[in-house]
Amino acid sequence: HSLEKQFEDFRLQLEESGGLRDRIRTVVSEIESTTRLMHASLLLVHQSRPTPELLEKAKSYVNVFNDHYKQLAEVLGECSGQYYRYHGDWRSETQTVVSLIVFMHWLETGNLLMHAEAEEKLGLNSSEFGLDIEDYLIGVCFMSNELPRYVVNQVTAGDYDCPRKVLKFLTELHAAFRMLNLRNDFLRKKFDGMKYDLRRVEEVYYDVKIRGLAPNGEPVEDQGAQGPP
Amino acid sequence: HSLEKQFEDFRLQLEESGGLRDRIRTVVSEIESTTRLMHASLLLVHQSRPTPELLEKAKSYVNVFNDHYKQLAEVLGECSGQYYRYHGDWRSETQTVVSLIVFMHWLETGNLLMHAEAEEKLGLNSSEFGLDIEDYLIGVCFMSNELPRYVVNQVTAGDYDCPRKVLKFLTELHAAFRMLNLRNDFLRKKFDGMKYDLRRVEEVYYDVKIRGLAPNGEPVEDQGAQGPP
Amino acid sequence: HSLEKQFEDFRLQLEESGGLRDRIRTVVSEIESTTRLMHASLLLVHQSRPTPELLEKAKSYVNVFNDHYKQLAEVLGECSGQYYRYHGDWRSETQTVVSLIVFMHWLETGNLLMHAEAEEKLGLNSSEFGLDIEDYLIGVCFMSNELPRYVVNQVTAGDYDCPRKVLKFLTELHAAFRMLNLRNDFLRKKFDGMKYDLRRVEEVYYDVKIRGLAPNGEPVEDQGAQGPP
Amino acid sequence: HSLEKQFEDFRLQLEESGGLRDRIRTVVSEIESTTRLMHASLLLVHQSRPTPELLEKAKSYVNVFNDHYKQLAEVLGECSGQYYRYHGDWRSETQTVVSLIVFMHWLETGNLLMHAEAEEKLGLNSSEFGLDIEDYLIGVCFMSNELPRYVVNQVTAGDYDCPRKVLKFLTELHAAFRMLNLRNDFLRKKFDGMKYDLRRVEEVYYDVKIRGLAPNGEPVEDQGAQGPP
Amino acid sequence: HSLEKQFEDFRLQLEESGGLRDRIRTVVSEIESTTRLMHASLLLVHQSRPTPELLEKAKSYVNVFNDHYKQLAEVLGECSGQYYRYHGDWRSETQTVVSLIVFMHWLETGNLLMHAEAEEKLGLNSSEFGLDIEDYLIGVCFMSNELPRYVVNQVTAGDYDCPRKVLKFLTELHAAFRMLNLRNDFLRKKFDGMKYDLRRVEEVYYDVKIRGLAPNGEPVEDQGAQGPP
Amino acid sequence: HSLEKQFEDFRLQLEESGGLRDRIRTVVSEIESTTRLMHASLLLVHQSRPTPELLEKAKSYVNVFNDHYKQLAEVLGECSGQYYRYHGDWRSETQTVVSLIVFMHWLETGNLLMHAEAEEKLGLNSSEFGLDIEDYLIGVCFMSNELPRYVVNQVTAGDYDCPRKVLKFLTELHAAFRMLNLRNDFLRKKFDGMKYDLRRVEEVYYDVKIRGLAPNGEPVEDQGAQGPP
Amino acid sequence: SSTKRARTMATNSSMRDAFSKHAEYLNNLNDKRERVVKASRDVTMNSKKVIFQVHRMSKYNKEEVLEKAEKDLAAVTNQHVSRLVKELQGTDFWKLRRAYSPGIQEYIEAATFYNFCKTGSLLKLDEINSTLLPLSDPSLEPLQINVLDYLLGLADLTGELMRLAIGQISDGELEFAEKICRFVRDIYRDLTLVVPIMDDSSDMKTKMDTMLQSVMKIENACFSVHVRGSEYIPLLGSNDPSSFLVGLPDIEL
Amino acid sequence: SSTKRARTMATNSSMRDAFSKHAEYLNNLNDKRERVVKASRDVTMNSKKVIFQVHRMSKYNKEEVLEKAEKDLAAVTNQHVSRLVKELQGTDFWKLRRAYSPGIQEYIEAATFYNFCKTGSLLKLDEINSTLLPLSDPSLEPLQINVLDYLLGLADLTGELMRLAIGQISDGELEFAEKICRFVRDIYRDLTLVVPIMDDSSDMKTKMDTMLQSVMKIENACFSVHVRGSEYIPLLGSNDPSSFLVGLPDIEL
Ligand SMILES: [Mn+2]
Ligand SMILES: [Mn+2]
Repeated sequence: HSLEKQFEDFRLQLEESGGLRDRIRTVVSEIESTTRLMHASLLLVHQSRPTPELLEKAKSYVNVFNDHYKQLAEVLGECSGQYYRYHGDWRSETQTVVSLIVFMHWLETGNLLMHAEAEEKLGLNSSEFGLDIEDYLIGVCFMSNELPRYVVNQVTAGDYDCPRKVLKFLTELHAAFRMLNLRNDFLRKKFDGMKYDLRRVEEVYYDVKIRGLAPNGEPVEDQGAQGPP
Repeated sequence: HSLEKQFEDFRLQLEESGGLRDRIRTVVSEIESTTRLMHASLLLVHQSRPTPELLEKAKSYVNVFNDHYKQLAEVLGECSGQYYRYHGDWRSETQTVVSLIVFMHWLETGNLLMHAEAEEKLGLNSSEFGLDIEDYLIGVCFMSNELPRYVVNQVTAGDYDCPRKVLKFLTELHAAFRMLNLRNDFLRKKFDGMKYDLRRVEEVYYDVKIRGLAPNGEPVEDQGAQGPP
Repeated sequence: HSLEKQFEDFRLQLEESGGLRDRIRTVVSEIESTTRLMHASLLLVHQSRPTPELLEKAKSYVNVFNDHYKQLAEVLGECSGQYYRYHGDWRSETQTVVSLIVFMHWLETGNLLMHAEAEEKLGLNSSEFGLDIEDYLIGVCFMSNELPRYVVNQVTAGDYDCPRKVLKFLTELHAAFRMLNLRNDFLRKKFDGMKYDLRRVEEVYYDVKIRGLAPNGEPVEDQGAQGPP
Repeated sequence: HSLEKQFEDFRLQLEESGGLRDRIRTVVSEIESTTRLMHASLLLVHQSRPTPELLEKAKSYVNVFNDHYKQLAEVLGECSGQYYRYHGDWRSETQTVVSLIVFMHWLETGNLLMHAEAEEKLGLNSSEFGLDIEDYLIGVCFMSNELPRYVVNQVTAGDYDCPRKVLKFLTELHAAFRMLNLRNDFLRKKFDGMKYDLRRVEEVYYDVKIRGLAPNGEPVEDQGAQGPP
Repeated sequence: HSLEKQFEDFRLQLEESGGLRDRIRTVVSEIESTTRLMHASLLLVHQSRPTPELLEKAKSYVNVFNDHYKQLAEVLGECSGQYYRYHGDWRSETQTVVSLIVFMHWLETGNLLMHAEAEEKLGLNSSEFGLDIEDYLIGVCFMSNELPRYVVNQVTAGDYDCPRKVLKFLTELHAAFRMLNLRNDFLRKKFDGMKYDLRRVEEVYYDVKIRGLAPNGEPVEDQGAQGPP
Repeated sequence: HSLEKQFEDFRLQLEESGGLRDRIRTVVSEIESTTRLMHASLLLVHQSRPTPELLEKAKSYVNVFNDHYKQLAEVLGECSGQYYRYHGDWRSETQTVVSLIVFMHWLETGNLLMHAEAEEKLGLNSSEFGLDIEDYLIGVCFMSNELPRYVVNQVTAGDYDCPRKVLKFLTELHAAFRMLNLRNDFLRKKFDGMKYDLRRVEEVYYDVKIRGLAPNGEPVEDQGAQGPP
Repeated sequence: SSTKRARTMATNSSMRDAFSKHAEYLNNLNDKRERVVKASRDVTMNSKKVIFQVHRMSKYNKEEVLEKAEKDLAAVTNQHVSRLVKELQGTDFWKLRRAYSPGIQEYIEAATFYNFCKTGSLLKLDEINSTLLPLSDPSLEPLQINVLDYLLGLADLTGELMRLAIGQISDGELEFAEKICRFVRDIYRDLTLVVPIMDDSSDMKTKMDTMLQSVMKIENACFSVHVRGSEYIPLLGSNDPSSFLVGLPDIEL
Repeated sequence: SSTKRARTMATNSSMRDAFSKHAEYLNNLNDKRERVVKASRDVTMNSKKVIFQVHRMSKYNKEEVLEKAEKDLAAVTNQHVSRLVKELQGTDFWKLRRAYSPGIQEYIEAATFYNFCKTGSLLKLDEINSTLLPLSDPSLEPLQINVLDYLLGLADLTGELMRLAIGQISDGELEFAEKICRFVRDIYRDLTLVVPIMDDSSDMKTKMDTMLQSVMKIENACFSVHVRGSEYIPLLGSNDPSSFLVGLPDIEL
């Protein structure tokens, strides 16, 4: 019967896509577990451990991510054009990965890790299996959420210049995000949350400043010119 | 600044994808409104026998769908490989479309409209912009939900052979679905519901049969052979 | 540190129990898939296929269940006294298994498959890894839910003595269940549903009887004596 | 009839297990009411410094718990190997008990009450009727939820060294928990909540520190070495 | 503290009321269990056991109810004016009791047991501890739900005059209920259900009549009088 | 059919109103987008840009709002008396607009922009298309939420007289709001939030005062007058 | 600085003046809302009574029952709906719609239910609105029930018609039941085209589901009567099962 | 069979008689419930106004504000609570509790809120109930508010006290805020022992969560003032940060 034949076809296709999904899930659960380890080692930054050591350790995980994403790309390579069909299966974990490597990069350089740099770091190839822009942006928002805590703990540990630096970074980042015309979705909600991070950092900077604890570094903002220095 | 440049790029890309989404939405809302008209005209089937006029009217909407999907395909054609990125924006409406044309086809021929036939009817091209299999299957489930009501009203209108025919069709369809190993998702839930349709039609057939009202047609099932005749 | 040591212990124990759970899940998913196959073959009874053939096929799956439960027992054997810790992981599937073998047994013999018989059939050993009584009872309720549909379809196919036999069986079963003082739980809810099955079968028996279709077999109830004949 | 006999057996077994459950429930409701009294007396800690009297009072309840759990163990002793069958009937109350005795112990010693110590304190015997590890861990999480409020009120009462001590304790506890690979369940959710407690205590410590109110005690973290001092 | 004294008072009052509730619950659970026994013996009416015997047995339970309600009245007597505070604890069980004695009375006399008669039968005293009218009415609806099943089984057993008698009774009852203005509550829902009972009985009456099985008894209703023909 | 005619009428009416709504939505989305621009330019106040420049820029947007509201009034003019039918479509955006122009006005004059003044500024005409009073009040609350952040950043930038001015304004505003009797609605919630703004500003004022940083300006409040000192 | 202080005091007092006006506005609005809610509750309760009265109809008492229902309905209009009309006259009745909508919906349900039983057709919105005109002060813009509330009331009507149909079938009034079936089916179908474009259709969508259930309940009842009646046509040689069925009880009892 | 028929008719009519009594009973009950609901809504609305009035209190106007609140509260009692008393007198007020409980709870909230601001202590249930006695007909059993509604009202009171405390701190009334803190903490602690044994504690349990949030909001506010005040003790040589803090604005502004 043609009915039976058609459903036999369906069965095969559904099983194939189910199998694919299982393989994705396996990789994703490994990503998740690497994420946990990297997160744990980066968390020590709140306990004022010396940053270079921390970064050393954290960097070692980046290579592991590289391997994971290579595997993911291979799995997806089998069904070209279906990146977004399975996107939901790895996006949340990838956002966390982005937040970690962006935080790490910021600790190292004081700059935002760019989208292309993030792809490179994770071994992703934009033309085949790239990093979705919204996932990148959400990851950046997650990273911003960590900054108030970081600032508070740094000041407690006696680093009074930290608030100024973070405030500068966050102000620029927030201004850049404001240029985007976001839809009413998860990213928008995350970005809306960023203003609370900004506010909290401003408060800490205020606390340091009014008590005369802030060193005489360069100010947060250059006179006149808009945007970060 | 490179930060600004990057976010400027993002803005452009997000706007582009937002524009695409708007255009999709416009088409989808037209599909939805055609759906409503076709549904209302098919609802008349419960008021009397399926007349050629009724089908005539219903068919006229199929051409309209053709146009809509052509537009959708054009929009999507601009961003190849992103079918599934925007899939969520039209899938629910497309499932309804499928249920309507499958019902219409069944009224006309007594057979299930195959996946390939459905694509053809809607002017879809499998290789470029096809009909997702799960959407097709969900549409078929929706159509099955209409059958118990149809059978009841046909018998009231005096067509005592209808339950046998519908039962035969639904039994085969249900058996075919059982071959699929469904995940625990929406389709699975819809399919689980199909057994209530089957049960209800069996009851109606029973009501007619026990009162000796069923004409002596061929039985629901051929002796011995499995599967539909 | 003793804190660290303690949590290291916890980690090991949680991992061990997690691993156990994974192994259980693997077996259970195989049980579930055998269940689906056996169900599909038993469902043909509603399409009036010759019973002996059906039973032959269905029986072949019982051996498969045997293997599955042997594996489960082995896994659980490693952590004695924790049957009920992981009970939730297989109970729902086991209830379905019970409903299937009880139905099969009833089709074969007209009698209820007893708890001890069910354990034997599945290769379970009461003292080590037995069949929980409530799971057995819930499975029996599930089986009862299939009977109205079975009766309706049998009558449609011309077997007018079937309602009497099913009614007799179900009346006895229902009376037996009434002896239990059930808590307000899932089993109770399932048992409450059984009265609708009974009612429906009574209705079908009525339909057959009032039309003089019922053969003159033994009546549902012996005069005087309570309980099933 | 064997049917009747079997259901008679079932009736007896269900009644036995029902009776057991009733007895468990009676004990558990006494545990719950002792819990309430102990909680109310520990709440006084927010009103003033933890005085020996307060602890004295709280300790008196521990003996009451001892009696309760002895009773529970006796009831359960009658049906060996079924600890987890009835576990759901006392686990939530036991988690609260754990949180209280862990809090009390911390007030007294500044240390985490270990799992074995908790069992001992409650008169539980690991080999027969022990304290489930997850219940212990959940209880510890509950206790952590109390700490931010405690710290705030202690500072208001003039104890400026309290935040440092609590932060040290909570940091170690959080790090220890991170070693566990938790499933996506209630415990995981509770643990996820602990980071907010940590954050809040960090903020309070910050408030005290930036104003120069914190006494010059040992810092939260030893230089270099990871883990609690 | 006066605050503490007031709460101490409250605690005593609430504990007293809790104790009362426990005592009510004990009685109610006995009512419930008598209900189950009486129900079981009345259920035999569906298996065509001779009515006088059945009624004999059933009546014996009425005295038991008498005792139960005397106890309930005594308990409530201690807190005059608080009947409705605890009403929810016995109302559902009392509705079932009403349905049983109304059914029994109808089997005996063919008439509806009136509210005052029901109170008398249960030994209730309207001025002190009466039968809430809505509970009575809901009980009557429950009883009506049993009638279709009764009629079907009686006809199956060969009593062809039964449908006429039930139809007459139910028609009158339905007409009486239509005099009430109900809110959108449980009673309304139950009353809506009575329509379906009436229709089902009418159908059975029709089945019997059309086949010339009904004996020539008095007609259901005088011409012209309100209610169905 | 007259039935069909009536529904045809309804369809036309509803489509007309749907069309109206689309036009409203178009205007509202322009308002929203102007809002975003104006907000972005006013936000620079937190980065201590010179106020006159900022206000210049901000004022230019007020004219744009004027145009938008003129369009809105025109659309609504077509269906007199239905202002509140479509109110939900623009109210949230209008509240934001109010908060911005109230903030701008305060920056300019140090006074609260009154309801009538706000209407005038936006080119609204109370008798035809006015500004709903609750929207105005909510907008004012939103504006109050910005003040703590403003004060903190101004002090950080060295303007030590700012807290006094803001505290004075906010104290008066809060006193005025306390004259209202509110329902438990959104406005009430926003007003509750204003208390926290007031407290935060008071804290900053205290910080500045206690350090002798505040210039000798006029005091916040005359002695004796209502409101906080 | 004395001028400065004067200005401050002025600002302060002008703010207080403005807010005392706002306070008065909010108080009046809330008081009116409260009165409207109460009137709406009365409309609801008494409309429900009218509906129960109509349900008392049988083939023997149809006229007297409907006569009483008509009087009761008129009383609802004059005593309670009129209060709504008075409160909402000349002001914007969209603003307080949430406060009175439940009452108006129930009123629509009662009026259309009565009217269908009396005339067999749908009472139109215009007709209802014209009965409200005399209640208004002629100098002000009159309260007119809006399409949305009318449609929401209509959706509930089908539930009552379902109950009526089930009862009518037991009563042997098969033709009337079939008429109800056709009527409800038409309403359902017409609504499918209108509901998606309603202002806020979420309420209405759940009502549509309930309505489809009601339609199917009536269809199943009609099916059951039909099948039962058809069984004996061959035996009795009649060709119109329904007339046969309806006639039966009258003749034989 | 004519006797039989007579009996049938008799049964029929006795059933109708009984049901017409039931119908009357249900109608009366519903009418009374409706009146009680309306009175309860009025009590709610006007009690809320009393609460807002009390919130207008500052250290400069305390007496006049509280005087007005007292008058308003008395008006609620005499004009609206009295209606409840009249409706429910002599009948079982447990039966209609759901109809009036929201109003009574809000009334408790208003009365205890006013009383705390006036006297600094908790207005007891007995005291409230004794004020209701004069409203009753002395020959009938008087309406007495029950413990459950009192406790439910008390739970809401803590929310208002939290708002008051935040405001008082801005107002410099630190001591009063601390008094509120202790009071609310005591109520919370006492309730933890009572709530689990309440008749139906599900509502109350969510209220307890909210209450704990309120307690912590007050504690955090007190913490913040304290820490801020402590910062400069070393500089200024005072040992009582709170007196120092409270005094500050009065002196310097
Ligand atoms: Mn209705
Ligand atoms: Mn309140």
